[in-house]
Amino acid sequence: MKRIVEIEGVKRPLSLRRLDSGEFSVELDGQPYAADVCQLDPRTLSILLDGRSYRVLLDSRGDDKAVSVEAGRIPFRIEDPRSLQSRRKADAGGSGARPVMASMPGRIIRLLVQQGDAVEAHQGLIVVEAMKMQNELKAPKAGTVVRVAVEVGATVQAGAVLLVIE
Amino acid sequence: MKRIVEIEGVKRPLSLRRLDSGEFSVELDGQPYAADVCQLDPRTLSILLDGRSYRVLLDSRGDDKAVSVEAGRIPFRIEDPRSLQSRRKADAGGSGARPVMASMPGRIIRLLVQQGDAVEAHQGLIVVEAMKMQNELKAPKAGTVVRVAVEVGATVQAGAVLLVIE
Amino acid sequence: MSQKIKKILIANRGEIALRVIRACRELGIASVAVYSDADRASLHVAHADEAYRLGPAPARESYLRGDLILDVARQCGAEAIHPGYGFLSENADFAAACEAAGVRFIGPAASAMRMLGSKTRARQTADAAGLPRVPGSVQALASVEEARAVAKRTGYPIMLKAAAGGGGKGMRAVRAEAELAEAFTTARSEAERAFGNGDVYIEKLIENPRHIEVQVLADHHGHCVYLGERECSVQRRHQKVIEEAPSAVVDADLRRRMGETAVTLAQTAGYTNAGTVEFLVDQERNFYFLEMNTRLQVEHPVTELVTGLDLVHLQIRIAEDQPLPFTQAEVHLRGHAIECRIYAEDPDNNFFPSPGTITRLVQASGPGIREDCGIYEGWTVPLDYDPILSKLVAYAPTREAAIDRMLRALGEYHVGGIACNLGLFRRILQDKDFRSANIHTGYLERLLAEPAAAPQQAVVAEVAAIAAGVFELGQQPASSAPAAENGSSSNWKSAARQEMLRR
Amino acid sequence: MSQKIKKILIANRGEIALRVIRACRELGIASVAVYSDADRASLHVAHADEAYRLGPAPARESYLRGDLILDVARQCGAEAIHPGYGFLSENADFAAACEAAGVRFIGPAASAMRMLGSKTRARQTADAAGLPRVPGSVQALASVEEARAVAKRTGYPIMLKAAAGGGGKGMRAVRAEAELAEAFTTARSEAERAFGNGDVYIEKLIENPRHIEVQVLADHHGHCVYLGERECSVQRRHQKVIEEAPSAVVDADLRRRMGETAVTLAQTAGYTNAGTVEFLVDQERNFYFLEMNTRLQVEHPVTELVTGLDLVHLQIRIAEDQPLPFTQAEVHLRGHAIECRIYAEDPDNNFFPSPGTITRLVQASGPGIREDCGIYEGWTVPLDYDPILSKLVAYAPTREAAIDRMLRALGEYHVGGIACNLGLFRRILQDKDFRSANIHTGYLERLLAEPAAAPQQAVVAEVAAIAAGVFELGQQPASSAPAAENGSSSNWKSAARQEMLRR
Repeated sequence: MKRIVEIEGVKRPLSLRRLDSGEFSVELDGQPYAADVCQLDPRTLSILLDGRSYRVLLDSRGDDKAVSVEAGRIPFRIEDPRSLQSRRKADAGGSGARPVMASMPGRIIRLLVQQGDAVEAHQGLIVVEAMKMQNELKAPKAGTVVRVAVEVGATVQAGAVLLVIE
Repeated sequence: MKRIVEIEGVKRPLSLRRLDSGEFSVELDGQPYAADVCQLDPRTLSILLDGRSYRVLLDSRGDDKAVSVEAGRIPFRIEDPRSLQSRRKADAGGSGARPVMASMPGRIIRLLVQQGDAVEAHQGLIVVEAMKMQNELKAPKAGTVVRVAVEVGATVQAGAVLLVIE
Repeated sequence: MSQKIKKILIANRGEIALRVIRACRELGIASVAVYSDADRASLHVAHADEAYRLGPAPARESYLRGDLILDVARQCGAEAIHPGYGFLSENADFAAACEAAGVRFIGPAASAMRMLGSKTRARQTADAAGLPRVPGSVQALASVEEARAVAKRTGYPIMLKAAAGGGGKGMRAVRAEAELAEAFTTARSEAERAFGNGDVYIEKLIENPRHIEVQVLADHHGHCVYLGERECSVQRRHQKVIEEAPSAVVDADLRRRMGETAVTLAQTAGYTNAGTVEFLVDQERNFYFLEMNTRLQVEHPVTELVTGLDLVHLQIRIAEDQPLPFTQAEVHLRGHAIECRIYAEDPDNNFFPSPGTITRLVQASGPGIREDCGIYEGWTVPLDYDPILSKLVAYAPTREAAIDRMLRALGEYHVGGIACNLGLFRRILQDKDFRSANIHTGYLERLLAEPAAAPQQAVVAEVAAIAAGVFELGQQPASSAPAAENGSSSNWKSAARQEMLRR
Repeated sequence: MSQKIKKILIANRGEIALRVIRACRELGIASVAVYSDADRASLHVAHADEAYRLGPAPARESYLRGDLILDVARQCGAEAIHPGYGFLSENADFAAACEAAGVRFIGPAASAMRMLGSKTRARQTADAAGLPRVPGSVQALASVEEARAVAKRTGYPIMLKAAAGGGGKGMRAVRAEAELAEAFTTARSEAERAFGNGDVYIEKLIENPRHIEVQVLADHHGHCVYLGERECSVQRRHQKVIEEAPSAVVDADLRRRMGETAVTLAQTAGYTNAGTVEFLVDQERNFYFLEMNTRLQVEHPVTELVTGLDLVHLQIRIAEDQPLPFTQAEVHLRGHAIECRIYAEDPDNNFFPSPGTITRLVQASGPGIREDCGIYEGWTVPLDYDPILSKLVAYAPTREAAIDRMLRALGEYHVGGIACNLGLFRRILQDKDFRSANIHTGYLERLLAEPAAAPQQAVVAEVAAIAAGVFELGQQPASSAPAAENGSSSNWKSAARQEMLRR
């Protein structure tokens, strides 16, 4: 298997092959790695590398992929270098319209802006409550509120678009 | 779903229907049961019956099906009343040839009988060792050893046929 | 005369409900859970001997419905109700309703709760008992003018606090007279909204105080003991984050003086069962009465570990009218205990709550580790209640060893699927000021204002990259997988998939 | 002069290896695991800081290869080796090889181990120290004739025991002279097979004795303390099943006398580090020296819970030449602790071992529960080693409360996929004789000879039947499932299947 693994903004070519012995042959950044990989269960690996032992847990949340190693959560993205699609997808992030999404499920408590309002970066837009805690979502950039997609009192899921700034 | 559930040698007709509310309609032995069944995970149920709370774990070992409830392991068998096959299978237990199977994985340490030997019920047949402990398997009934399927030193898995008595 | 309780209804949910259910089982007492629609799949329902539905998810329609709860108790024959913490635990009207219905409320009598439940009334009781308390008013302030007069007498800076308060609501620090009027108005309206009672009073603001509290236990035969102190100075927005026992700054003499003060207050109010007297301790180790919590507290396990006692067992024995089975002289503290409150909240995202499904739960164990947990793998954390998931507690002979043990346990622990605050504890427990016990109630906010330095080793990124690839390989659906590079690879993949099915 | 250890190799596997790894992490010491081919996926490998392969599964090709282990220690720079229990832990030659290689062996010096390791030599040492010991011979018996003479002098009934023995191998009770010759021959050959040493000696058979042992701890500065006793009378075929501390029959005076006796023996032998002096106690509470275990024991957690100490931390500190951080007068016992050894063995099938894959693991936690566990869900118990899976330990203020707490925890615990002995513990802990501490080393065999009465409630069978149906519904492959009886049923089934994939 050949893939591009993106970790902390760095894209690294990875080649993995399972040998007949059950071990893996690993190449990262074009370099061979003498990594001894053992799958403890479908979401836990024991990796020995130069004698050091690492317990690695798959730690994805929905589409947000990550592993947990040495008590740190490390998000990653994987691309198939043969697939053009994945590259296009990766480029799509920078456009002008910017949705503000709920980071967690909750209830809409207050709207601080209306459609058409001009907003500064970091200006408060909307207050969401969950588990008795209120969170004010702030504008990711300066612009105009082109759409408000929710009403006060509504329950929203994580990832729901609340409003759009352009 | 209609099934025959066999527990502790008693065959009991069970009818289960999931209602639109998410609850189950349960009939056991032709009687309706006001059981409130909630699946905590694919192998754990919380069942409320007349206010009493039961935590039930699926506790199968391979083909040996069981549930665990109130700290007791309760083996069960399920038949589909519409399936003739299951009835035939259920009847197959009492025939003349009786295999002696390894109850656990282990190594064959000693054979106490040979093919053709006449044996008494409960006579020792074979010694299996695992984890430094030796276990002598005994004849389930009187008869003749018609086949010895293993050799001393062999490693066997649970359920492997070791010899057959007829 | 003592009378055995045979069945207890637990009017709560989550880890504390399970804590009480376990105590019941250990004492041979039948346990009755109640639950809202959001909690049918919760652990306390599955572990109790009996369980009954209360109502819809919102607490005011379920866990706060004292009338429904008493109905359930009557119908199932529970002779006593344990309220846990939160919900109805400090509701004197509910305690009184239990008394009227002939059901024992496992806590103080309604009368004692009324004397100590309101902060202003508690301050009056403290004055009557001659306790040192934080200077300020002992009655609700009728007007801004009165507030101004009291503040001047007390001396700035001062705190405005809600009489019915808790959790930092209706609380305002005021550093100069110019700020007072506005702070008074906002504190009143916040208190009105949060507690249905806008009464506020004034306390002198103690600079960089420690929050240290004393556990007391009183039976119905006039005996009252203190079980040492807990230090809860690590707070965020007036919510405790880490608690420990004993406090690093309390010596035997101060412990005795604070303990005897707490016992005096309890006895003045005719208090029975378990309770906690909270103090502020200033930098000169003067202590001031703050308020009393008339219930079992979240952080009671640290006291259990250093005293070797079981507070819930003792609460139940007291409710049975049994005398305390030991005297003050027989209470000995040993070692050090630390508790981390594991919450479904994201320290990297402004501590916003993170309800959702727990897809993975790897727990810590081994020497000196206790966990009081209310969750399981596959459970969905509901939106509707406090985000506490579990309490991880470490015990060791010394404070340093307890800190290092907790760090060890946190390294084993993992919650997947939702964000939680495990990383925050690691940061605090590795912080030099925390380790040297140089803490006060403003400590954590100050720490959080500093950048969290986490230089990652290059090799960890390499391990992560390799692991990412292996997980990816194992999770590809067979149809979209590229042709296997060699013969065994596809076998391995299907074996991995079978393994996932089997689990 | 004390010298900090920075890296420790743990020459063991399973729960005890993890126990030591945890202690290292808590002390800031790097831990090095070693493993056989059967243990690559074991917990101790994944949790250590470093891990190195030793060899194939059989212990004699891996965990007993002292030469390979010392090679690993040298290559990775480990300054010390912790042997755990079993394997090389009581091998004086290995301890000597470590000394020669300049690697600290975390245990006594080879010389002390030699004085106490052989049972006959230990009996000679005990005589030299003036200890009460079980009457009989202090040297190997050269012939049946000598055995006959010693037995006559000692008086029947007697025990024949292997000098190099352990675990009940090479042991025979002889009630009359007529049985002696045959027993002598079989004991000798069994000892020869098991230990490569056929030496046997004679001990008077004490009727219905209790097995009570004293934990000692000695530093390199001449200090030696005892940490109270453990009662291990619940045994099956001379293997401990349940251990507790303190013993119900040991009072302060007997504890002091047994403790001082144990310390005398340790000091006579120049013993250092942790060790256990085993005694038999007869019905008149006379105690007799039995043997000394020159290592950490499986059951050390019960002592840790009642003393509040950490024995592995202390072992490491002693190996660093640090003096003991407390005196005998500072050792205080509090409360009661009970340990259950969870084994992969089937009490319903003659205790036959049950290796295999653990498909399910639900663990107990909450107040007073400690678990030292070496397994995880999905792990396959190898055929090649002792079947210990985990040690579950309960602590409470009293023996009765500890028993009831353990029963509560056992009710929460579940191991799926293989048989284990959880049910046996439930039976013992509910037994009237055990609960009244009316136990001796023959107690468990007697209990097991009685029929296990387990009358099951009818309602439990009904619940089981319903659950069986619901599980069946959730597990049917879509292709063979009969048509859904209504619209929502099939949706529900596919949701359940997705859930299983997701886990």
